[in-house]
Amino acid sequence: MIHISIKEEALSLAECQALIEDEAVGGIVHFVGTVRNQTKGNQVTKLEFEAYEKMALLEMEKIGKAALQQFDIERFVLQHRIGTLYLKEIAVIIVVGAKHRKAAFQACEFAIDSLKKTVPIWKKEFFIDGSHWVSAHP
Amino acid sequence: MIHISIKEEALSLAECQALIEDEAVGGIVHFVGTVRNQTKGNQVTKLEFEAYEKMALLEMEKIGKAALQQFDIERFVLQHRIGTLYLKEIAVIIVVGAKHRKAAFQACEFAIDSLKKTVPIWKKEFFIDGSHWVSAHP
Amino acid sequence: MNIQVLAFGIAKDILGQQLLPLEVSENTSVLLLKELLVRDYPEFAKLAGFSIAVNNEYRQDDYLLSEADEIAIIPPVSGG
Amino acid sequence: MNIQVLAFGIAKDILGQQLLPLEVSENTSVLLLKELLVRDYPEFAKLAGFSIAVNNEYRQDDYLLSEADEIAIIPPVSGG
Repeated sequence: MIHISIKEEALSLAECQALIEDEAVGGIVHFVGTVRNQTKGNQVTKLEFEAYEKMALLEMEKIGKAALQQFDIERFVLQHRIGTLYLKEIAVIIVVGAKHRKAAFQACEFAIDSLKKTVPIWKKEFFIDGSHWVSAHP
Repeated sequence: MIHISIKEEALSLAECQALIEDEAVGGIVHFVGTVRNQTKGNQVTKLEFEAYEKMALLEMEKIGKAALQQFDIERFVLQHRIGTLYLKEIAVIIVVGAKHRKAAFQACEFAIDSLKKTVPIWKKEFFIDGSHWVSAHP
Repeated sequence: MNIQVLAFGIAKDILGQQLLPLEVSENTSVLLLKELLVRDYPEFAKLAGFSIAVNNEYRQDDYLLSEADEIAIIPPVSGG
Repeated sequence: MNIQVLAFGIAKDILGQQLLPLEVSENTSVLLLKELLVRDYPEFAKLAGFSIAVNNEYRQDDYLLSEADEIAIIPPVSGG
């Protein structure tokens, strides 16, 4: 089971957990990415996420399919937020349910690593004295 | 920050997530262990968890301290349920918050692996036609 | 032929718009489109890199564009 | 000296009780306690193993018991 979404409103851990519930699942691993107050020593005030939404959903779906193919997992949930986010807010939730925990850990880490490489979503960091698009420049 | 507990009532993912919230945290990894319907092909109906509570709390605390020492993490939450649990119910939640995700994944997996080796908690599995203490015999 | 190029993130800032209309020759490749973009907007050369997606898929340099394609500039992604 | 041995999980089932009173000689080691348990309750020999905790800490075989200690049999754990 793969569930993918991109949302403008706050992401819910409880909603993701409910999507993963399954009698065949014994180990569930969540990755929750939140807005941190610092990047390389600069004070972050907020973030803005922009997505090429149609393509981002397709790339997220590909990650879910690859995870189900490569690891012995039952369920895969991936939700990404877009818009303006303040400190401590959740930008991304990935939840993987498996019979056994090892596969769930591996698939969840694979998914967040992949997302950061392939999914067309862009993060702009705002500091007290400016802003920049993350990773845009070498 | 280390938070440890053993509870007879249902564990709450939201409560654990709230304990981990921290402006310095960018990556959070949850491990959620749930009651699965099968073990080695046998249909499980329920589980009973028993703890040597004082010692279990001390051993859980040791795991938290070791995780904070060995990995670059900020916060560590470990809750274990005892008593009778039915299918899909949560037996254990481990949540680790870190600046960066890699340390959070490593510390969370270390913690559940350690718990299964050292913490004096015992699981009895009930099947339609009997029961047994898990791992007791070779 | 006339194409429209979608831009996101820093690419949108460089172009000053979300949708860039371009007149290119038939069978323009992804590589040629990238070269045209760098020529007209030198800021693209300063990026850590950028890709071109056609109809919601990343495409290699030798992929040939058609007028009906949905074409997008994908600067380095930074989701998560 | 008189000691009381706490039992959990399958150890409680083997002893038929949660708290086993035992009379042992002064300076009985953890190893000797294990041997006494196996002698009196042969089911212990069939386990994948078992440890002894004293005052809430796992103890090695050479650890010597005192009357005031809280002593517990720890059969193979299976939390999580």
